[in-house]
Amino acid sequence: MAKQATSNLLESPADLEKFYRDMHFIRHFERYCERAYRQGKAGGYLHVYIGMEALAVGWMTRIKVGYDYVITAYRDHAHALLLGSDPVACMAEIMGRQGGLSRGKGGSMHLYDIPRGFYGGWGIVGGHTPLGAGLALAAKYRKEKRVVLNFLGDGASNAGVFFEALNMAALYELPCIFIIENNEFAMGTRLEYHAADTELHKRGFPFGMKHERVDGMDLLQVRQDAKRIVDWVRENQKPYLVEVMSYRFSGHGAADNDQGLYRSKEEIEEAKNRDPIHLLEKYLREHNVMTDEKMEAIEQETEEAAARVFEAADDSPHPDPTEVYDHVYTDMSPEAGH
Amino acid sequence: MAKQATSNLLESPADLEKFYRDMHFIRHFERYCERAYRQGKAGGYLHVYIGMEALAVGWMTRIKVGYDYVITAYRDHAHALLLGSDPVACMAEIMGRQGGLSRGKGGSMHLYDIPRGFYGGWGIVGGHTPLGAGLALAAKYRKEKRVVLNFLGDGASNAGVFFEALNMAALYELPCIFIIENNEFAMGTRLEYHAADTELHKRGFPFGMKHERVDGMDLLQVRQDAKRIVDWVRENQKPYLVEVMSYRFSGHGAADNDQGLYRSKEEIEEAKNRDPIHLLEKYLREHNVMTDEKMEAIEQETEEAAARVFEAADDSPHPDPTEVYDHVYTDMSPEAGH
Amino acid sequence: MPTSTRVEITYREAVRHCIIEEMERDPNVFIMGEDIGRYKGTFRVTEGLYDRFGSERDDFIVPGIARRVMDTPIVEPGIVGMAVGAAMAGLRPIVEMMTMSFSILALDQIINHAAKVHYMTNGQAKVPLVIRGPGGAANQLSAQHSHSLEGWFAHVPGLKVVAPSTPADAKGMLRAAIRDDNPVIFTESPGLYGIKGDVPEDPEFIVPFGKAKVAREGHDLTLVAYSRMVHVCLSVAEKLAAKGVSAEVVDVRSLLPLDTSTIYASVEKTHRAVVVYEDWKNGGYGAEIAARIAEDCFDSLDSPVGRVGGLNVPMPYSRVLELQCIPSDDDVLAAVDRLV
Amino acid sequence: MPTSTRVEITYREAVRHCIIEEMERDPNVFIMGEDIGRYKGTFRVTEGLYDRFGSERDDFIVPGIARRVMDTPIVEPGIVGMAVGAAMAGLRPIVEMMTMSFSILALDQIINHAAKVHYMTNGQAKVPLVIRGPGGAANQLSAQHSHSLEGWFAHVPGLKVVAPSTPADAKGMLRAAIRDDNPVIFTESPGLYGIKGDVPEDPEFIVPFGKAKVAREGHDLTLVAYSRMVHVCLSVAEKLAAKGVSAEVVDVRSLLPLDTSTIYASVEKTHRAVVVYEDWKNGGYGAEIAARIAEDCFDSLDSPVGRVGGLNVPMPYSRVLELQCIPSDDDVLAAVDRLV
Ligand SMILES: Cc1ncc(C[n+]2csc(CCOP(=O)(O)OP(=O)(O)O)c2C)c(N)n1
Ligand SMILES: Cc1ncc(C[n+]2csc(CCOP(=O)(O)OP(=O)(O)O)c2C)c(N)n1
Ligand SMILES: [Mg+2]
Ligand SMILES: [Mg+2]
Repeated sequence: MAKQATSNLLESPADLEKFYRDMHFIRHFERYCERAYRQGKAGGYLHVYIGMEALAVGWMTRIKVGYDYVITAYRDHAHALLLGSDPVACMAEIMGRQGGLSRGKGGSMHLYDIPRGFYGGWGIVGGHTPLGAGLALAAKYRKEKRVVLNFLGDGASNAGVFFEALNMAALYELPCIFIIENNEFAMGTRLEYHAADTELHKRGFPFGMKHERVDGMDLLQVRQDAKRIVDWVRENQKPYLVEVMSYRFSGHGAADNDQGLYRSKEEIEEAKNRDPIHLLEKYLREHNVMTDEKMEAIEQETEEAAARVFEAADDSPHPDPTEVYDHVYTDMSPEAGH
Repeated sequence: MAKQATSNLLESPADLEKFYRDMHFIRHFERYCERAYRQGKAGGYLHVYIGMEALAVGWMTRIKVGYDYVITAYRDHAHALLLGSDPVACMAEIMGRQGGLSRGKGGSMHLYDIPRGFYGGWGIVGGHTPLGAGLALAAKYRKEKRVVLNFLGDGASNAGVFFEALNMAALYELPCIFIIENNEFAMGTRLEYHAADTELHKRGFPFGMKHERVDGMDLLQVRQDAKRIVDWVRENQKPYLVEVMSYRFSGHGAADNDQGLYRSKEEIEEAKNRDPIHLLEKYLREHNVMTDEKMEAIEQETEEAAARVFEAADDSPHPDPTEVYDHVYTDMSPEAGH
Repeated sequence: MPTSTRVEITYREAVRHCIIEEMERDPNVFIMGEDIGRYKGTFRVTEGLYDRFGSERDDFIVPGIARRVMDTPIVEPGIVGMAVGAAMAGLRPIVEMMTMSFSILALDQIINHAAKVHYMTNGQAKVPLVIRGPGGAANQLSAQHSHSLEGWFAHVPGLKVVAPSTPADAKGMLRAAIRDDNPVIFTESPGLYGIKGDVPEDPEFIVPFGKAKVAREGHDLTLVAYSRMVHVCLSVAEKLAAKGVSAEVVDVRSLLPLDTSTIYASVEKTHRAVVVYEDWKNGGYGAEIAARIAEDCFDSLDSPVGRVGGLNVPMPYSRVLELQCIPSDDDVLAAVDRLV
Repeated sequence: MPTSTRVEITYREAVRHCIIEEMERDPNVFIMGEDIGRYKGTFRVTEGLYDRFGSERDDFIVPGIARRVMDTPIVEPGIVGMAVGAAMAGLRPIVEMMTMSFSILALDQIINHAAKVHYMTNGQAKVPLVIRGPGGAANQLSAQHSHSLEGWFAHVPGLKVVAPSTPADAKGMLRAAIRDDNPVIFTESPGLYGIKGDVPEDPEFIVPFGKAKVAREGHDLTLVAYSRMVHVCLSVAEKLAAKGVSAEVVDVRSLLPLDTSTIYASVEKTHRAVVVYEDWKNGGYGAEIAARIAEDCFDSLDSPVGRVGGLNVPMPYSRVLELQCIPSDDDVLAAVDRLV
């Protein structure tokens, strides 16, 4: 039996277990995505979140789910799962099935769950960042107190439209948190080859926007920073630019088979010393929150849960060919036929 | 007769006279442009440089004409004139005549004089800024020591593509000076309504680029700053972002008849206390470089010169209708006819 | 159509009145764009809106920026992107493009974001967004400011695209656009703002999309056009009438959806057609219309479907050259001559 | 054409070899784009270039960025704008678009800057620029990554637009593109990279623009296509032959300039035509080609000019749905059936 958890815990044991479970589940889910891709059950571009779990878990657990708005790029599975989207619907979407969040029309890069405040899921690098500012504008327009989490990649942070969004968000004082998920790579390009100054949070400075670089690997640290910043933005109704330092353990996408072109095996191993799951395990262990057996059990349970999700999604039928015309418009069909 | 010029002059009397003459000539030239517009001899959009003369004179007199590259937006008359473009060809272009720099194809917004290193003359706000970086890239690619003056407006400094250009110029260490002509307005929008932080030079900061705000009204100060910065960029072959503070005495364009919508008469009068021509006159007077009579004579000579330019341009015939197909391509004609 | 009083107003007023009426009706409708507030819009379409909707302290999003008549920086991609986000979250933005030429900068936002999200979400999110402004050539605005882009937009599934030619259609179709739950490209023309016409005062007056209009009846040939070119065609029809040729003019009005039945009915009656558009001839949307007529009315056609478009050159500045480029009465008359 | 040894290589290799040969020939030719250097390009077209042109210290513009194989940030507008500036100053950039879909972001730079400056300067400045990359659908890339944009580009005066379908044409036309003093849009297709064909080894082998090619001779009807759809048409022609119908296939290759004579000569021989393109059917460039055939071959046509295009929907992710969208053999066969 576990010893008594130490009393100076930063989070309740129940919460800690939940986060631990979530991180494991995400990682297993992503591994099943990669499997789906290898098996030809998923196609196109597919990007997993392995190594970055603490980032999404830390931030997404600090907002009001279903009230606040979340938007991100194509590396979007974790965000949907953490907002409570049905994992089977997520996986089915990734497999392009009827049971998917968008009945197979979107795919891995385009998950959406609007009732949960999840606005996607976008494939054009940087393209969604003004949309996030627009979500914040809507909230401010209606005099609500929502907060928007507007995630983007380090590579996306060079895109012109991102700077346009920063300026407008600052000019109009929109409650939008721009979160640069700095995983050190834009596809095969290392940070220092795409950004003239690698401290990306500085991009908030010219707009008088609060900005800082924070950690994205140590969940408890992430949770603290996230709370502080989400609270500040909700309270002050002004934007914030956060650069969260992380690392991409997997290839850029499921098809990225030649990682040696841009990083060494040693570098990956080195980065894995800060594997967010291990860091949390260390904490759980040191603070007697959880035994190793329990941790192993959770790891296994989440693996099995992900496996069940995979199977259930795979049972979902492909869309009917006639569905191709549905939802091009809200109120009419496009002209049909070739 | 003038007293002996004081000995602590910043510039030679001959140079000072030249600058004074240039500033007057530009102002008269622009007034004739406005007249051309009123008389229906010029059409479309036409933007004059009145009030900003010291800026262009100061910077353009610090580069190697015909070797260095210059590019700007649509408020481009002064830049062409200062590079030595034939004023009649400039005016004729503005009137859309055969004698124009582009035989009437470009117009006021699109002056070009490539042999003199003048690469335009562009109408899309912010759109030309990466082109300026590209000019610098060409120079660096060929291992030359050119410098590029890449002028843009305060309004243009919000455009996404400008930030993309900044990042690339810094990343590749290009000898490009981005010069924000901050005349406090973007059309009818005051600086503080379009820029979240009105210190626009800060936009260089996130890219580790040297950046500063300098004056654009006191010619001698402008010349000093320009020399220092041009020399630095030529020497170090790295980019620089300069925000030059100026003020637009005229309307945004020749058709801007309702300036009361965005500024008061008093504000304009106040700004005119720093009229660059008057500031230079004050210096010339205080340092005994020139008598009032001489100044008046120059003012009159340049007026007459501008008048002659106007007449000569107006004598130039309109293009022949058949010219419409010329130069769409270097080597073929587009398909003709309606 | 309900009988209702009509007033004579300009195209510009028709657009403005409709915006005001819809903003008064629905608090989620707002307008954003460059210099549209304090400066009243470069073409003065939004004159009066800033005062009307920015009269109380509460009406401002931050000091100086009216919440419902939002002045923006000059950042078309950012503006449209922001509008798309706001629309997804339930607002109904109208974006004024200072000129539609600048929408080129925002094409990614329009095509990849606005037009696709309803589909990509399988109907979860909608984008009730209107992008409007003057499209086409004016008077010596040169190569970068004289684009006709409606043909490009009409190529994009997920968008609706309209280009009304009269004040009444402008008002009725703009209302339809604002109430539409899909992104709508609403093309005005700088040359039309000043024209006058009778417009129903009924604040519910709507001209639905997807219905072309016979602007003038005739039986010898059909001229098919939209936006300002309708007026060129009407003038040509007048000239042809003097020569004893009776031309029917079909005002397409709505490019996407396109009302081919009205066009075909006319061609099946007249057996001859010329499609007229201001855009560059090669690859303009007139090609689509002509190709359809040629295919679907094959058996009715007595001569090939003619086309008149703008010259295939960047717009030159010189007025002499510019006038070469824009289709004129004479160009249409020449095309008719080739036909009959 | 000069007799010269030919080798069998893939389309991908044809593109790569041509780039290498031209870079070796002319020191002003260089290539820039996202992940094209160290990462060799996402479609591996630029494999080997970084090492070849970045082997000496002097070959780098800054450490890690090869001067002639320039890796860039993900900023399509900035990349193209920079290339336009470099081209005006005398270099000859080749810009790789990771996929042509992303060129939507750079349209302002392409259309307002690259395509117009030669005209606006009245010939003072030229822009010898090639923008190339895979265009069209691949395999479940979804709505934002599956665009066919060549039709839009072919609408723009000042651009040249080509879309070769074979390795030989790819190599010969890319050489023509690189040596052209005008901006050229060079569309490849992800579906073509792997196909093989005989390609002349002659480093001066050029396929000039503006010449269509009869890819297969026939006399009953003409199929007109470009890029990957040529292969669909060839396969259809094979199937039709089995049914005793002899189809001629015209490979347009060059959309702007367009070689109408070769197309018309074929239609005047066969009296029937179907234009096939992968782009959205409505408003695609196939409409222009069809409209021209219908107008200019009016008297030779025995039936209306058919068209086969992609479905008018954003590209869905599901493979089942995606396959609905892309024109297939069956779709072309059905169009032929409607005709004969
Ligand atoms: C405008 C645009 N250009 C290129 C691409 C291709 N692309 C997809 S992801 C990617 C890298 C983006 O890196 P980053 O923003 O750091 O996000 P990460 O993948 O690391 O999460 C690239 C180049 C794209 N999708 N959109
Ligand atoms: C992309 C784009 N949007 C809008 C315009 C219309 N426009 C022309 S000039 C201008 C104001 C630009 O102001 P600024 O950059 O400060 O330059 P200034 O006129 O003060 O020299 C605007 C909005 C344009 N030309 N291009
Ligand atoms: Mg990254
Ligand atoms: Mg300004």
